[in-house]
Amino acid sequence: MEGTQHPVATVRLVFLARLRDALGRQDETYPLDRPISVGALLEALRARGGPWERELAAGRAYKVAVNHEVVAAGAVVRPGDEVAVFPPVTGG
Amino acid sequence: MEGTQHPVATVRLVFLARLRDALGRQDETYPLDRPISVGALLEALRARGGPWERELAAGRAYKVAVNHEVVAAGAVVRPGDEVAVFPPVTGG
Amino acid sequence: MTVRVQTAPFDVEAEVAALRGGDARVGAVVTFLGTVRDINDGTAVATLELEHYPGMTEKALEAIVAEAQSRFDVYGVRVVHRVGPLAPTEPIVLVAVTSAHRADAFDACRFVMDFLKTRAPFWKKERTPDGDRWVDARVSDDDADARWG
Amino acid sequence: MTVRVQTAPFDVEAEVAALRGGDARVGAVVTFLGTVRDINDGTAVATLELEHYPGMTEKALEAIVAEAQSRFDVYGVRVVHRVGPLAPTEPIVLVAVTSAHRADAFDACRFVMDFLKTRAPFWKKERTPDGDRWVDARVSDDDADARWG
Repeated sequence: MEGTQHPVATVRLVFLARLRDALGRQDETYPLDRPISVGALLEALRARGGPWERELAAGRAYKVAVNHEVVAAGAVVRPGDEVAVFPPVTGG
Repeated sequence: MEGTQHPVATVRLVFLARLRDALGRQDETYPLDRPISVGALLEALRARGGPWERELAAGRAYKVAVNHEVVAAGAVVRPGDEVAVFPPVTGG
Repeated sequence: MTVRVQTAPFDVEAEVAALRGGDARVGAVVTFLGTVRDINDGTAVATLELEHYPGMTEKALEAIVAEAQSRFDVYGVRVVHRVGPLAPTEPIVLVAVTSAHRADAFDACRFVMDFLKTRAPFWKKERTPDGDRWVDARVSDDDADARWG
Repeated sequence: MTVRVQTAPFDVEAEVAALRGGDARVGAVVTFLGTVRDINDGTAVATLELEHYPGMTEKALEAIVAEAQSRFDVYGVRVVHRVGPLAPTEPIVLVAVTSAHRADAFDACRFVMDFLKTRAPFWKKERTPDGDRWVDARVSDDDADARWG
């Protein structure tokens, strides 16, 4: 039903644990009016420089979930989605 | 120390679980004034006939413990020992 | 006392608390609780009667615990086994193990149960609608024991 | 509710009783309790801080439980995981499993813990004498996960 009455032109980004500390924010509303790949979104975030470039570099160990499902770089992010970026899990 | 002051000329026989029911007794004091093998003791018990011959027949599944240790037919029983005969365990 | 045989019920929480003993090296506690089923091999069971061989049974359980402690990296092992009449859903046996990490705690708890089932002198009699019957040893328990080599 | 994430302590006895629910088909109850150690990788730990990702964490735990229920012959599986600050010796996670027989109960409980450690979105931060530090993922946990193929 999303988008039929009130078109959404953003995604919600969520940063967890060590990455939240390193990037200095817990979440943000990010403008997005068309589907893009996770890889393209990460590239856009890295372009912010500083900790973004460092923490989200290709060789770093982190994961991305779209709408609570862990995905690979080729997955698609659509307006209205929730995208989370987090380090490897260390629970239990 | 056993036997130095009061020489023992018996062993205690213990029958457990299904074998106790089948043999009609829980324990008995059995005369024994010299070491014999477990096999020889079982042979003497089988010679009682009836349930003894049937339940302690060579092909039946039962075990013998001497002083709380499970042993084979070649083990030695000495005066003063406790000899238990019981079916395979079914605990827990 | 790491090993006990008793007719009285046991308190799992109290046993586990005593075993943990506030030890902050412990990261993993695995417990096995065996309970009376109302069906065994397709037969309805009203009451189970558990018998042991006083003296030998305690020694056998202590030997099983000592073997587990030598094979696995664990801090504490506790075994409490009930005897006497037991109704369906009643606890029969508790095995609790503490360790720094979960792999040793799981291995040791399972090892103790597998050996307990095949080595410890306990015998079960079932009271069924068709009368009493002694439970036969299970082949699958011998298989479980053989896993440990 | 078979899966819960909460800051409050949990009552192991009450959780297990609810899971057993007086079901006389149950013959085996295996529980894993994870507790805070005061030493991790050689460093003294004063307090652990556990974080989760609300929504995704619960879904991940439910998926792990569903997978365990499809792989093993179990009646019930319950997972309670705490978040927030936790002191040494405090319980972090409880996994409880009921089954007719012990093999499935042990397998399912261990499976859930191995997958929980590697798949469930939880992160630990340790407060040590040298300051706070996020805990790194353990290679041994990935190995344990790989065991299940």
